[in-house]
Amino acid sequence: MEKVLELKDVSVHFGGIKCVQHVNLHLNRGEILALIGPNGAGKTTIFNVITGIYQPTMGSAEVGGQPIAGLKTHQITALGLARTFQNIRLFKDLSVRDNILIAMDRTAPSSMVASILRTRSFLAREVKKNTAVDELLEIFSLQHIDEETEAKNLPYGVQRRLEIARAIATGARTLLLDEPAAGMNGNETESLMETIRFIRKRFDLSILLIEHDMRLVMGISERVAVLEYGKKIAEGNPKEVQNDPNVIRAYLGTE
Amino acid sequence: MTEFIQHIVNGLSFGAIYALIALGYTMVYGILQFINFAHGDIFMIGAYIGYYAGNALGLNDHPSIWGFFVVLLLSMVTSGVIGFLVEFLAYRPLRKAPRINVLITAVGVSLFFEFGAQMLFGANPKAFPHLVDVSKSFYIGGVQIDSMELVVFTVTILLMLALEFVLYRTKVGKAMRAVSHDHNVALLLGIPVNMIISITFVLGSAMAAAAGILVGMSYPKLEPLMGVMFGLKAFVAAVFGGIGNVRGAVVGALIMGVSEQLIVSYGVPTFRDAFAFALLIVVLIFRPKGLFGKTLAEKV
Amino acid sequence: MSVTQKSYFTWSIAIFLGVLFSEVLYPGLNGYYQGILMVAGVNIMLATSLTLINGFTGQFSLGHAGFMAVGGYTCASLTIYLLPKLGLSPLGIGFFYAAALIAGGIVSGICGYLVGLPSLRLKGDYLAIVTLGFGEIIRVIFLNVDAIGGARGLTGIQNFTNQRWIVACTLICCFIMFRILGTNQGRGMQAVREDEVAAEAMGVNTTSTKVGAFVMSSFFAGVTGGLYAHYYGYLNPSTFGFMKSFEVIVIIVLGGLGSVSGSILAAIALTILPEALRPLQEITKVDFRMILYSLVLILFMLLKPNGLLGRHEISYYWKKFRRSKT
Amino acid sequence: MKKNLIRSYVAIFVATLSVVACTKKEDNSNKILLGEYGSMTGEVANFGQSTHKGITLAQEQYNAAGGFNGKQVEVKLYDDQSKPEEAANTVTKLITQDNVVAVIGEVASSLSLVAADVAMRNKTPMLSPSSTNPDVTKKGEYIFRICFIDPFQGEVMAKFAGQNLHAKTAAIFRDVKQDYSVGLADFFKKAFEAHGGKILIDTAYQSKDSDFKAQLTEIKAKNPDVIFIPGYYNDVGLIAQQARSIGIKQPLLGGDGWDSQDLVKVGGAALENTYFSDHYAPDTTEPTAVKFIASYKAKYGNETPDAMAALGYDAFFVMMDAIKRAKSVSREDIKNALAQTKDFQGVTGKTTINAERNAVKSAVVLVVKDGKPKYFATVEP
Repeated sequence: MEKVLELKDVSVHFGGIKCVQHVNLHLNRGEILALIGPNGAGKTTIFNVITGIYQPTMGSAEVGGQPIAGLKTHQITALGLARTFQNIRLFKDLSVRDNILIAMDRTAPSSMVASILRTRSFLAREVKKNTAVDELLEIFSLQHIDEETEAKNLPYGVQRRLEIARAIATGARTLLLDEPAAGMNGNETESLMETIRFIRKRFDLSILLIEHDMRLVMGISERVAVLEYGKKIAEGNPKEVQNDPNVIRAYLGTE
Repeated sequence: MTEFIQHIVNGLSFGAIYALIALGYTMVYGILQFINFAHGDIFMIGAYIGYYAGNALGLNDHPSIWGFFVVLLLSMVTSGVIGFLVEFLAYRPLRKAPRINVLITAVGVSLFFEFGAQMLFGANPKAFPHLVDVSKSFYIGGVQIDSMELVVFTVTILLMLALEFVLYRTKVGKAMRAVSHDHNVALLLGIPVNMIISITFVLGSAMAAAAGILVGMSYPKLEPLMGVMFGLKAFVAAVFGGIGNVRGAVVGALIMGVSEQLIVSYGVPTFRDAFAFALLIVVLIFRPKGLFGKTLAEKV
Repeated sequence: MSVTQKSYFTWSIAIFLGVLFSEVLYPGLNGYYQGILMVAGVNIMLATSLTLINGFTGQFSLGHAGFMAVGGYTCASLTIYLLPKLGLSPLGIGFFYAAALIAGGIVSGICGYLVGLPSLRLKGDYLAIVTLGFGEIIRVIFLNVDAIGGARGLTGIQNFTNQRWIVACTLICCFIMFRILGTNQGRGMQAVREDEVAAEAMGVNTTSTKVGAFVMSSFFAGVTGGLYAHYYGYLNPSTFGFMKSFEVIVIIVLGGLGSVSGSILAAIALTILPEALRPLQEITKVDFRMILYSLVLILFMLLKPNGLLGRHEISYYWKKFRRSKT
Repeated sequence: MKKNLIRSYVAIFVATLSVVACTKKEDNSNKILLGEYGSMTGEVANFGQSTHKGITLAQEQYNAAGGFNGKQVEVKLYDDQSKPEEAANTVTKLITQDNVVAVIGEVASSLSLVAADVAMRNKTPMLSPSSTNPDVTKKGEYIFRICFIDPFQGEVMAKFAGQNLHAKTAAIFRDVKQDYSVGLADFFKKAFEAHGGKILIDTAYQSKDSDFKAQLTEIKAKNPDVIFIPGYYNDVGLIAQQARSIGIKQPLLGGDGWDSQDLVKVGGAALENTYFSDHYAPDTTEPTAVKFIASYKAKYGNETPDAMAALGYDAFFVMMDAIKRAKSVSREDIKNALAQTKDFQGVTGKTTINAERNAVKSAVVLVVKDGKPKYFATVEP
């Protein structure tokens, strides 16, 4: 099976602190893989390595078969990988539409001259992008929000959805979702799961997600990997992982 | 060779003054992560307070060492209060605001002081009174050391030791270091963060005022814009030494003072100011953490 | 009307007003008002171009006057040293002057590139200091180069800049600034301002966006410098100190960081205001304008940090106004 | 909220427009209106303020004596903040808005140069009291001055150094930030070398520096006979002090930029054995000057007038003298009359305007003694 993402023996150290140690992980095309583990296990650090924000101390990462060492974050995004953030990093003062458009600009940029002269091709691209935005808004049921609303004024759950929509807008085929259901109630989580399943089909996505909400993890992921103290302690399908003694120990303590 | 050592000595005494100002920058940056642009102007105000106090005490005609200490203390206390007020009125309301807003405010405060001083004290330079008799010079192997330079060294070292003591041997100092590490954690530990920040401003401003008095005595010409260049260069020194690092600021300032002196005597004298900024740019590009600073990665 | 037609319509009105102004209104005014209007044009260009860095991209430059100086000196050197050797016709001189203005802009843009580079590693305060330092270095260099007058200043610059040049350049500058909004370039800048990490993760090349903003902004500052030089006929390094940069910053903060129309309005207001305050100054005998400016700056930051228009264009408020009525 | 915003904008605009509209061209038929632009604030504010005091005193005396054909003379003053563009703006306003017949101003040559362009364009006579840069009057036929020029001043000090102080060698310590200083330094250098002297070192500082020891150490090592420091008084005080403290005992020389009350305040005893060229000596015995000094002291709280005040005073009277001789009170006729000014006896000596529209007059050299500048010698052109 084609691997869209692979970590090979990755370690990340900050000074003396070993956040991630010798982690091997891969994501298959079209798959949903959940990364779970207690707080501070190094999950988000792994996301940061994959998106080029941190350089791994050891080991390497590949996106779509291409090593990403030395690449800047935006270059990795250009390889077709986008993410959301644990603590939501929308463009707070910009409108819902602009938030998505910024991500979408990558797919159809215009030159400075074309932009300023508003050439035919520029306008065509803008129309195309805006139509695509309309579709995304509908998928994430954001279409009823006033387009001038600034992102910071949206309800929390809506912000989370908008962030996923924005990530997809980059044209990514691989999505990293950092706690997409955090702070959502049961109904919202339910509909989020629905949406994730839908977008996977619609956009042919492979998804790696970090989540604490076990209902969501067990509900939509095909595989689960468990981290503890920077080490991968288990990997397998949700059922296997649930019954893994190491995982039970990690979550419930040694007793 | 003698000439070279002479330049070094002169440079060190200049650097010592930079150091006193640089401390304020570095302490405030350490605790609030922002550049207090108005710091150089506090230095200027400190000098002016010294001018008025010295004249009021009639020290110009009867210089005395005690008078000097009285003026020094008075200026340090008053400037400390002004520093406190600036923080309280202009910066504290912006604690949660974007940094660019705080920065613009700081620039505004700085200009307010500069032009307010022109209005209040007049734009014409004023002659600083003689606080102590410093006309004697000493010679060590052909190198001349003025007694004023000795005063500068002594006062600087004493104040530096006092600051070290406060920072590392007292509860307040411990609290300051805790706050500079993480505001929220410090708050959770029951440290009155706002008060600690105020104390930092007061201490920094007092140091700057002391520098103002020393400059007034060494170069007895006061003008409302004198704080600009001194302030900027002290800031460069603080960055050079690693901003947020107290000892680094001192070392950076001394190096800065000496290298300026050498640029003037062996290079192009008029590139003195440009040199400071060139140094800053080079440091920031190649070693942004400065000589002794540490970089912190942004939390994502 | 479609969006583009509407835009053409707006701009044709702007051009019409520009022509009306420079050909009918301006010649009828006395020299004093003419002078104020010329300065207003210069300030509009400075403010809108700085908006690109400080407003759209959220960086903080304190060195705008430095870029202006680079452009001004470059342009003036060309017209002083090169132009007489060419023996051009009046029309040729006009073209040469236009080319010299652009050349000044380009040299200034190169400086902008050099200053923009460190900005990749520097945030907020540091960048502010570096740009300030750049301005100072530029000033010291000009002070020490005798060929361009040094401290004595550069004299003998011909007064090429008339109202037509100012109107044309101001219109072009504003046109471009407005047109950057709502394009991938403009949105990229805004994204950098809002959240650099997220922008980068969404595929925005924050490096080139920031440097691009610097280059473009300094290009226009450079052109403005050229116009300025050929309006006053004299350049002096001390003109381009920190205070000049600061005046521009006051304008854009007041108008609203990130609002082109706000910058334009504030530039006009802050050109006229000091003139209107002149009689007051005669009474008090002190120049309290700078005190007023700095106080205004502080108060705005404390009470209305986004300036008068915030980050929106005036059309945004117009639309809201219309909507609230219906 | 937003409505208020728009309203406030409209209000600002209406207000500014009405202010602009209200200030229409002045009607000056029942008075003589002169314009003055000067640095009331900014870097060279001290000079501008002194000049203005001199002009004000002259104007009061003139009006008290009956004015011009029964008409009062008014002087409209604008502050140019020591900025070139402000100088241009204010002079434009004086000429086109206030409709003055002639303009008096600037001390700083860099400001006069810009304003001269404006005056030329508007064909309005401009009389500079104390701009010594030769380029100023080269701007054209409407630009005059009543002080000597830098080449002469440089010559005076070079001659003085050679003849009176028997100097064979000299050092120059110039302020690169001030056009005045750079210009004067160059003229001194030329003149001193022309008289067979040798410049051993020519080094520089920037105004507002506070530490000059490094440069002075260099100068001291060269051991020149005299040191020429053509800077402004506010730096010279510090320079003199530091020079003396590192053991430089040679005479220090300077130009009219030294002339200020504040020079001695900062410099103190370090200024003994220093000489500078100036436009007049405060301890002069010439009757016009004595009268001027007395009335100046009476008006301004016992303050001794400096040369800028004296020149401002003279500039006003030279201007009125020309207006009196002019065929009519028009800009053109005043210009012609100014050009024919001959042997006008003022505080700063006899003024004759030559073909280059510069004043031909003598300079005095002052020596600082017992904390006061005193007359030392007169140098005729």
